Amino acid sequence: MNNLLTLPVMIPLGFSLLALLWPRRASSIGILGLLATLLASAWLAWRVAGSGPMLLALGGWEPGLGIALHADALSSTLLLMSSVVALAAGTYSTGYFRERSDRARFWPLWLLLMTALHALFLSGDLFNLYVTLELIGLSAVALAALGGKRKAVEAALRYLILGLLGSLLFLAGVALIYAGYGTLDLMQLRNMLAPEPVAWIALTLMISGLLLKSALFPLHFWLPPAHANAPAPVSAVLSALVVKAALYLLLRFWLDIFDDVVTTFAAWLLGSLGAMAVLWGSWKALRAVRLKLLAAYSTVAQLGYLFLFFPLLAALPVGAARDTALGALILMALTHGFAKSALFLATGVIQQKAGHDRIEELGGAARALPVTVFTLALAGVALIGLPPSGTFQAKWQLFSAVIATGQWLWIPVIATGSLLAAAYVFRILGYAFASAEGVKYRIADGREELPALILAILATVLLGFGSIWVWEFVTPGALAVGEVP
Amino acid sequence: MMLTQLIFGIAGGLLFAMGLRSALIRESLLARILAVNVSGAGIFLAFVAIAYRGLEETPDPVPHALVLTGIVVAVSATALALALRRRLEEADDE
Amino acid sequence: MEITLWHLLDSLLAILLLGLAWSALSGTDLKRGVVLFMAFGLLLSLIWARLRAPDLALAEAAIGAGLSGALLLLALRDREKSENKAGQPMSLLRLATVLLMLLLAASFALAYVTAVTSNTGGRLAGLAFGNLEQSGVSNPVTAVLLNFRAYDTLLELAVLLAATLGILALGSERRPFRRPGVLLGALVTWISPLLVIVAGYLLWTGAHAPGGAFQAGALLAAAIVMLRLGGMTSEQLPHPLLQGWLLASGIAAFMLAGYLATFHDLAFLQYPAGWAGLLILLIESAAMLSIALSLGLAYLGGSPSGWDERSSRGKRS
Amino acid sequence: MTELLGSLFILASLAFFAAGSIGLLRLPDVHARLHALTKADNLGLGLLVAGACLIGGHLLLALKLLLVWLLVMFASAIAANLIARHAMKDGEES
Repeated sequence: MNNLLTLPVMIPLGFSLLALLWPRRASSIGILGLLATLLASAWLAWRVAGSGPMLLALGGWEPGLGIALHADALSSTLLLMSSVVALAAGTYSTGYFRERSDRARFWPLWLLLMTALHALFLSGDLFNLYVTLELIGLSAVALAALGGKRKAVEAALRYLILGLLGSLLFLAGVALIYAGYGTLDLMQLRNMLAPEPVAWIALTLMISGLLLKSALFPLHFWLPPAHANAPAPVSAVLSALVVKAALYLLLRFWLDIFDDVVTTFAAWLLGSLGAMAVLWGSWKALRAVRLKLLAAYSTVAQLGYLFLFFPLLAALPVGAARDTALGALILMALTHGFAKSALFLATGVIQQKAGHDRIEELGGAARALPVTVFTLALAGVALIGLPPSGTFQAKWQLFSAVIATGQWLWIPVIATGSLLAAAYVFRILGYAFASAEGVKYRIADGREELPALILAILATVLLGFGSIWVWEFVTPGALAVGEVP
Repeated sequence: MMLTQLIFGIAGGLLFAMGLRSALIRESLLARILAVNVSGAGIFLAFVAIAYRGLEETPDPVPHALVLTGIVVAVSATALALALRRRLEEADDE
Repeated sequence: MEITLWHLLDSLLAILLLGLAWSALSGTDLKRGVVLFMAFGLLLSLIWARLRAPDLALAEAAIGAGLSGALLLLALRDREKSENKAGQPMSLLRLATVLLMLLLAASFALAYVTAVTSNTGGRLAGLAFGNLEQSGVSNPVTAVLLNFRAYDTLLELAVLLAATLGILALGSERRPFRRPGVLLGALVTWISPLLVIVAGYLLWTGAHAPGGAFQAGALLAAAIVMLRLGGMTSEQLPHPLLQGWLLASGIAAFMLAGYLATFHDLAFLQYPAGWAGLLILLIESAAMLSIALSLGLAYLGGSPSGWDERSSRGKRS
Repeated sequence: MTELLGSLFILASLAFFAAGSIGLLRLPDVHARLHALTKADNLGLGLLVAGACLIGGHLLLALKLLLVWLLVMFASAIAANLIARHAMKDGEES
């Protein structure tokens, strides 16, 4: 019995209840819960690496009537990333939220968000995916509005309404699939779906909903205000994990479940939108006045890179080259997840110590907060794609794929995007190293600065030098849900 | 196939699109919250129409359960949205 | 395909529903919009009854029209900056959005019609009815909700909890209403206990007839709404610590029942043979309490008195 | 025979509902509208319940339906009173 599969979902859910019941101990309960979740996720990844994809029919009912959970290399990798980021950002939050009542509000919602993300990564049922999308949406909105500042609440409400519209588009697709194919189970659908109007329209509706949620240009407009006004640990998770959840589903649908339904034209459409996102997001990031806004626009750009892979994957024949490109896509998503959460946490430290996050007034920061500025630099390395970061490896493979498929069009986009990224990262560092008195020296304790540093090191060093490990784990059976015995 | 399924399915599609449009173009937050609810109701209607199998036959219970779940999710989202809207108004006065 | 009187009724209901939705969404008068939306919900509940979905008819009347309506009516008291703006874009743009809307509806309808005509099978109905006997209940909808797709329901309770915690984190409750006059007071004192009884009945009967935890929970929440209208303050609710337990109870019961089976080498959420009926009733009772308090607190509009003091020692023992 | 009688009751109830609705639409002020609506609809519902009892032909069912009628009358009487009082306070004409 593979009941292990339920643990990454049920541990955070259970600990969320405990944090609700013992608000005075919320932080300790939360950290303990995240540690346990990390252990369960690591165990699951290890099992998947050792013996292949896993499946659990919940309630003992055959999938179709019941709901199945499954884990393959892709989902367990993301599970692991989300557990690590959540633990780091959670640790940081204990220093960020000084009031006990703030922590009591934060932790149950935080753990519910983790429940939702992990449920999404493991779910094998279309309607269940809708429920997890809504759980992600509502808990993320509630977290983004914590603190109750007007701007944060306004952005959260807009985020909520757009998120609901995205879920509704998704649900409309689910209804059509159920009408046409009579099942909601992904594995069954995978073998039933055929290129015909019902599948096309349903897929278009679901993909539109997911694009809205993953903030692909021009549907990105809600992201910067929501991510830039939320509390720092929440921003980190919104940028690193929540948009990735929608992206994960997109990948799963595009490459796995609806493999026979998607068209090359649609892949090119996504690629072009991705290209525009890279240029527009990087440009806005360069022009941003506040550090948090810069980080948010940089998310828009970095998500764009991921969509560049779609036309390339469509053009590459099944085989080693395609697997490598897929591995690069996943590596890039992972690196961005770690680097962006590090950037947001470091920004949070600066914002709390300096009282603001205006880039042009960051002078003196390097002397006052050396560890945090070092973190910013490391995260910057990963965002630009300099060696040895994981992004460097991924972009290298992106170039190889472009050359292999002859889609030269993307080269100037990637080059411009990287240059702009270098410009905005060096703009931050330039001001931070200036010797003005903008940021006064304050003591920051370890739990505030270290989580961000660890995440940045993961992004630049570990995923860079260890990228071969990611490739080996991810590529041969990344999307192997259908082959579960 | 039955005409009843068709009538309510198409009505559901119209409601879905109508709600989506209003949610995107209206300025008033309350109107947008209403619109999201109407849009969701349209999809629910399509679901229940799929389940319908005639006057004499027991309908398919699965879509009914899904819609029941959907209704509860919708009211949760509505309640949270209204609370945020109220908080927004209070923050105005600060 | 012959056309009967039923189809005439169906068309009438559909047109009425569309008309109500259109007028609820297109006017600029928000109050009117909310009232029309409540009428929309009631009509929808009639349509559920027509489509032989009595469980949904109950839920829609209680939750979709009833509680959502109560929440929306209360929200009308809050001013909104953008409220007075016309909210309608220029005529050309407006036409474009209408066309887009029709395009969306048409493609949905096209796919729907193709799907329903090409797949005339029972979909999952056959499987669900075939396994009904092992599910522990005889109401097929309850069997799907609490057994076949119990995991959905578990996560749905988590959605409700997330929304409730989000509301509680935003600030304190609305000011309570004034004590009502004699008549409304009488209504409250008569109706509230009746609502509690009917909720218990719906919970019990959900195993074999329309009803269940959600409808029952909504009715209990309606009792809270009635009492609130009768001037109840949040001090009269259970102690805040107990409220926490009540909110958690639905999910907790589900998880305990879910893992109970794993000790017998069964899958998560698989009920041991012969225990399904009892476990479902227990889960539903706990879920009903969670749902009722969640929706009730949503009507209060924020954290009840004493909620935030739970995290600090000593106060309000 | 009872079914025919039941149908007659239901048909009669429709007339009352129609009258109530026309009153709601046509009458000049709040009080008159309330008068038309509550009086006619309560009676209409009573007839409907009587008709349904006859057709249903089951004592327990009849009791439940009777309870429904009583509850609706109770609630609508009080609601009507509240609306009327509110309208009087506002001195509203429309």
